[in-house]
Amino acid sequence: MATMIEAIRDALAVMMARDDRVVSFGEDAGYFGGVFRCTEGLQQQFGMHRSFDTPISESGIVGAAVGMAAYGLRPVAEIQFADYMYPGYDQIVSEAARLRSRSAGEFTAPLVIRMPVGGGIRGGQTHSQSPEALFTHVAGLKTVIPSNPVDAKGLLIASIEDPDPVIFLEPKRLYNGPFDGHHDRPVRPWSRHPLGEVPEGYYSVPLGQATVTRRGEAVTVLAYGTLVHVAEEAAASSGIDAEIIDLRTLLPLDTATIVESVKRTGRCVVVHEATRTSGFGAELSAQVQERCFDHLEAPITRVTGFDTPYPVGLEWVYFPGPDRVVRAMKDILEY
Amino acid sequence: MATMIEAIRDALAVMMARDDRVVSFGEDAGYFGGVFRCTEGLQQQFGMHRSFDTPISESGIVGAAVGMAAYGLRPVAEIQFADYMYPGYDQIVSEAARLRSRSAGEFTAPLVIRMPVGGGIRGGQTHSQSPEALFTHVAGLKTVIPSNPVDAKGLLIASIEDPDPVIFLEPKRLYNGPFDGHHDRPVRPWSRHPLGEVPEGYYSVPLGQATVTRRGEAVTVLAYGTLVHVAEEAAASSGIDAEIIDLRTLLPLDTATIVESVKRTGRCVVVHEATRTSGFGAELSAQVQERCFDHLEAPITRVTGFDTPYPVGLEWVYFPGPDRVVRAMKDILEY
Amino acid sequence: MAQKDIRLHVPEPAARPGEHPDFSFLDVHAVDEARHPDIESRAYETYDLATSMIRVLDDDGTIDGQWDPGLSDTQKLRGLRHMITTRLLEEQFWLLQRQGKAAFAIRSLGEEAVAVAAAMAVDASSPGYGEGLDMHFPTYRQGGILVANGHSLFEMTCQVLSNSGDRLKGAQLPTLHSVKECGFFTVSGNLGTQMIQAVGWAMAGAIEEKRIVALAWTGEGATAENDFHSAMVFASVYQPSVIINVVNNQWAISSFQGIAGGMNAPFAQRGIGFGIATLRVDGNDFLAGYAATAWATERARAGHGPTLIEWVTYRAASHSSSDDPSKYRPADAAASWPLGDPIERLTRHLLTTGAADQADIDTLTEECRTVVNEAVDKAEKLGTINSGPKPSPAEMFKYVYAEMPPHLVEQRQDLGY
Amino acid sequence: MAQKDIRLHVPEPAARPGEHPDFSFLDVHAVDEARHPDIESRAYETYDLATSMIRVLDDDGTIDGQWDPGLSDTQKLRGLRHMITTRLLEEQFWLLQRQGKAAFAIRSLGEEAVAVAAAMAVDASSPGYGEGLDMHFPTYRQGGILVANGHSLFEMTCQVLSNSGDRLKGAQLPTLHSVKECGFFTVSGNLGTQMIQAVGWAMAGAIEEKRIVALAWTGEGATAENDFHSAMVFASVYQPSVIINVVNNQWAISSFQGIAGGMNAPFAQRGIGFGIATLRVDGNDFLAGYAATAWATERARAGHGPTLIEWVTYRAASHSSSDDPSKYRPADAAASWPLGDPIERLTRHLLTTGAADQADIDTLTEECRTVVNEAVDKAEKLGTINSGPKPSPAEMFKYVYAEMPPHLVEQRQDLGY
Ligand SMILES: Cc1ncc(C[n+]2csc(CCOP(=O)(O)OP(=O)(O)O)c2C)c(N)n1
Ligand SMILES: Cc1ncc(C[n+]2csc(CCOP(=O)(O)OP(=O)(O)O)c2C)c(N)n1
Ligand SMILES: [Mg+2]
Ligand SMILES: [Mg+2]
Repeated sequence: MATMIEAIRDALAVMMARDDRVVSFGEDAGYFGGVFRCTEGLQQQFGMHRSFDTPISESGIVGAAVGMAAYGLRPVAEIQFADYMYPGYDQIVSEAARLRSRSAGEFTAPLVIRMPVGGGIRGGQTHSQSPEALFTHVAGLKTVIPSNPVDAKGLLIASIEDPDPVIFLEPKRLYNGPFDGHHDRPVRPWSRHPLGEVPEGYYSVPLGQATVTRRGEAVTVLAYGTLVHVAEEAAASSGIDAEIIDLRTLLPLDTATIVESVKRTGRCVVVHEATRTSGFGAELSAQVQERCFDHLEAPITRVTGFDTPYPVGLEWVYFPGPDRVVRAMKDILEY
Repeated sequence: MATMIEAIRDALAVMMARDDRVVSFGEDAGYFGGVFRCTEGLQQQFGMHRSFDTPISESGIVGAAVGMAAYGLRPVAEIQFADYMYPGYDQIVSEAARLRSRSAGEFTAPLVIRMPVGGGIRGGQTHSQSPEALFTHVAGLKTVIPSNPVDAKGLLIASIEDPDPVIFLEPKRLYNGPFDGHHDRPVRPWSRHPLGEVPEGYYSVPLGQATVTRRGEAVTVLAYGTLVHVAEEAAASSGIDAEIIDLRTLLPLDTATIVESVKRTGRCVVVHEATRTSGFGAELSAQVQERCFDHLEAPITRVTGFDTPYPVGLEWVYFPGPDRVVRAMKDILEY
Repeated sequence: MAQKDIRLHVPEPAARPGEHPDFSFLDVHAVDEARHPDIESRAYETYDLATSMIRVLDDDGTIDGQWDPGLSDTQKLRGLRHMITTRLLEEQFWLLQRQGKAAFAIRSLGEEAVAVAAAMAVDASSPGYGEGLDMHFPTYRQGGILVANGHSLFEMTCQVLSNSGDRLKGAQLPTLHSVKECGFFTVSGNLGTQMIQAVGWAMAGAIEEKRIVALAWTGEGATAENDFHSAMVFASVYQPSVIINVVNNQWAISSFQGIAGGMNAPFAQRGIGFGIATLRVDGNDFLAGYAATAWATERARAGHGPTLIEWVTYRAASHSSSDDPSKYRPADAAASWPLGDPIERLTRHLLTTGAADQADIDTLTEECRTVVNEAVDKAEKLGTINSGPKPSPAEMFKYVYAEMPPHLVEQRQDLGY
Repeated sequence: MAQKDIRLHVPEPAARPGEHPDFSFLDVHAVDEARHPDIESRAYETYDLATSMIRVLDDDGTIDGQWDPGLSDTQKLRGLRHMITTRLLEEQFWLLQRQGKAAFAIRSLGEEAVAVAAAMAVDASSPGYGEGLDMHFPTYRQGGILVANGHSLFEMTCQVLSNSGDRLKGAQLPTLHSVKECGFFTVSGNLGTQMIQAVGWAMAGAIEEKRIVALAWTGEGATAENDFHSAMVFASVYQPSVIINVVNNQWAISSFQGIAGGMNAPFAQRGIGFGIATLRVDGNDFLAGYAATAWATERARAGHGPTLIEWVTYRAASHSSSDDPSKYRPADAAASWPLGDPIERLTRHLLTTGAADQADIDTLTEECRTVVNEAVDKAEKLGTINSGPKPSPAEMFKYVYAEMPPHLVEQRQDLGY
């Protein structure tokens, strides 16, 4: 059994042991092992030159990673919170994502940028953001987001092995246990969830493949990260026979799985924690509509964060909990 | 008669004369008047302290503008090309957009950031980008994009007067004349277009209001910037009775105008030059689908740039020209 | 040619947990060593001060040197009061967080002199100049500015508790205050971003030809952020009245100042590359800090441009309520810090000079405690992050734009408000 | 206290169009002035060299000083050949653009010594060390590196013409080359971004314990970009084998170096704040540039860490084919540049020492012209941006990812390919 933190650490340790080119670094990520402890022990195990602290410079972290990756290493950089990735955004968009295309394959940037995303930990507007849509809009990047320890380890290994730059988003509210959106109920640890059962050693979960976490016929719910568990809770509590798809990789998107499901159910709810306008839900909605138009019996509905910053004092008003998902499902079932 | 460059310069001059708090600056934007000459003459007219050159630091330009705006000025910053705004993105997203909300209204950032967008000038991957979706996803920003000189002047004046931060996107291919996508035909100047007839002195075009540039009943085309003219050409050349909506402001979006039109035509094509995935077209598609579901007779279709960088050598393959728009309209008319 | 082995050099602090604290890298300069240049000096005439250290208060409580700001006993006692108040107040915030009543807590324990001395020095220089436009752009560790500038302790506590008295309506984490009337800019949770804003603010002042001053604040760790560069470049080019304060408290969460590049050159020295006047000051010496800020403020107001000040101090507590420093540095490190404790040092001076006796100090401390406790009690009555009335959900939508656009109205209504 | 008026200070160049060029701000140091420190020196032992200027070639063609790199006549003639080739080739690119055959053009006219000297010095130090991993991270104005490193002029021209021989398949603007085998990293159109990548490359070398060297390149204008800071911070902290080259050609499009902060402190001085070794060199002196690079390269390979080099030179031409410098500086400014022309200066030296006579120089120049013209003619036959076969539209999708994901396959098919 492992928490998501342990699963991530395990993936890093497995890959650093298999491949000398893999290095891990970030703010507080060396000696101390990261503020969420995902890199704990790596410096002791692999040495200062394989796992080290960096200056507080997200731009520098990503820029140095681009240089290392182009050289031939496999850097895995940690950004302490996704909310702090913006200073590094230029290096991600203009450099990591474009090296290959602008050099016609001569230089590439096989790097992974890990960052915790999402709210629910009383972090306020600068420890709660979900900027995935800012990555999915950028040609040349892959964007991955696991919802459980088993996937986290396998997807991270696949990301490190991937020849292209991968943005690896870690829903921080899931680090220590699944979270169904009921913040007022006792926390459940991963040790009591089947997907906390993380296999030992090397394995990978291929990028670009979604997974169906609940089969159903009434409505398809497209979710990722923390919201997968919220959607499951919404289905359980409402009794609605929802099919829940955990996207796992946002880009490249597994449209085949989505389309098969929506064509069957005829209804689709898209959920995410990010602000609504131009969120990744818009892309999902657009694609489902384009690909399943004739099968839709009700409008595709988005349940998302609001178009406001994430306020610490109103965190649970902001968070798209199971009630809002249930309401959306009901609305389109009754449409 | 005025070009779009002259219209923008005129808006700046009008506002700098009316309001001492308005200042203009950017790379090469002072003495020289900007690489596209939009700020030419302002330094001579208003002095070095009102119109000046800046270091090559987009982050510094935006950051200083935030400080000036919070102080009480009305800075209008120029980013030389939208492709270069990324170093300033953190200051836009984390600061300009959030000052008001994080201080509950105590500090605000009434600034305008102007930047040329779009391709068609042989600029290659770093002089052709259209990053509007990266702004529309950010709560606290307004995003404006004119398609002609008359609107450019009026919208820029409204943007400078707006109490919130406004991203003002200038389709550079339209600076000197309307462009219908036929790059192989002679260039038409604004002097031969009615919307080159820019009124003198002060006037404003309110933010948040779209305009219908062509009435029609067969299909609604949602466009902005350069693509408005491409859509018009597509309608003209195909004879399809399209209704063309020039959005002008992307956020806040004029949903009323859009919904009224699509409910009437039952069909909708969304066009933009930006890369497709998670582009602003996705949001438009999602909203149209949510708001007009029962009226749709065919899938909402997106005609966009490809999910690749904008290659200088294949510029006209990349550019979504009138042929692609016609094809999309035909496809959904025949659906 | 001497070939060294090629290795990635990763700087390490002199001591890790279990080892003896080791501050031998720190050169503690004598109190009379630093020159006090004219405020009209050219920037390069200050460069010796980037590697020196401005000190006034000696270990035995006596004062010496060209930098003695010549404060009255009343002023010194006021400084002491503000520092003690700050310490006690932040101690209360800490407890509230431990009790689950606040989402988060962070303290300036051991470095209270920095914010208090700076705030007082700017304030003293202000009348007739500032026109209400002097502005600090602080981090989370300069709450002392609010205390010194007379902000209500009750309001500060409400913000920390995210209760219905929070004037930020729950928008911000505890301690990320915004208090315009106290010259305290809304604190960003994003490190570094505000330095260039301070420069922009000062540029705005110059555009309006006002003798205001803006004060940028950063920890030594966050000088690595790129915004430090844009602040330095714009300050160098436009020469506005900005003071860039680098608080070098030796730690940035778990990483020591060497990870920000502090072992190769003192942070003050960064100013030299930009032709900016530069001071390095003993940050636990209230009088030296006051003098350095007064010098930079006077210089700025007289139109001689920007100054970079490095404050050498020590983060005696953990980084925040989420941190455990015993994991990465010797547990007793703070006690060995060569520059001592700012409150103790100023107290010793007042006792030595006879400006106060121990009873006076005790009384003053008790007064501070009473004021703090009353404010905290009153605020707690209004509620905490876990209890009592919350800000209305409608507040979340209210301050995104000046006027609420249709889509936000729709979203708010959808939520039932 | 002397009060200056409060004004926003906006630096202005000494001369604008219509005025006489004025380079009085530039201190032209004597050729024997600069010390040549040991390559093992501590960084601070080089700081006098940040404000001095390394010069070897005197105006009369003689050489002097500690920095004479002691090159053979053959090496000097090779340097001259590369500089002339670069100049002639870029002249041809300019003409192609004027004829509408290239989308864009940009030249290094007047500053050819910079790239050529650096490339030759690194290359000479390379055998047995580099293992093919030395890497330049150039801007658009260091095409001379490709010439010096023996890249095919024909291939360079194909890239400039965006024709079917362009190995970048039309992905990049003319002159934004990528030639891995010549140690030439893919040039970004975004200023500044590559400096920290060079540092990362050098860090990777250190992690692999290889004696490689990475060379970052930037114009003086782009040192204002924040990436300059992250490069300096990471170079300072991890001490990798990187040379950060600042080409101060006095102009950044229309803005003079003062707008980047160059009037308050030379750009070389930026290194001092970070504890990085620092050299300032006469950029139009091929021998001085060679010597400076050789010093920094040797230092780096021996494990003594990074160096910052400022190259003082002048952008004699317009910024690019889109620019008209007569709008913002005296038309004849270049002719008055106190450091002269690099090709003329090296030629004079060769003539003075008798290494060559005028006939040799003429022959050499004609040889260069022939080689250049042949390459350009051959490339033009393959087509230009406006004529001849283009890269297939399928190419656009091919290099976005290693393996084309389904959505790109779909988009490509939708396009009919
Ligand atoms: C852009 C950004 N990156 C990272 C963080 C996370 N973070 C918060 S405080 C901190 C350490 C700051 O150290 P320093 O600047 O020395 O200030 P101190 O805490 O010592 O006062 C870090 C890394 C952040 N808030 N913002
Ligand atoms: C991020 C970014 N901002 C702006 C530009 C536009 N731009 C291209 S070259 C240039 C001037 C650069 O000047 P300098 O660094 O001195 O180099 P030089 O052209 O003199 O060689 C500018 C502003 C850019 N390419 N990238
Ligand atoms: Mg610190
Ligand atoms: Mg230059």
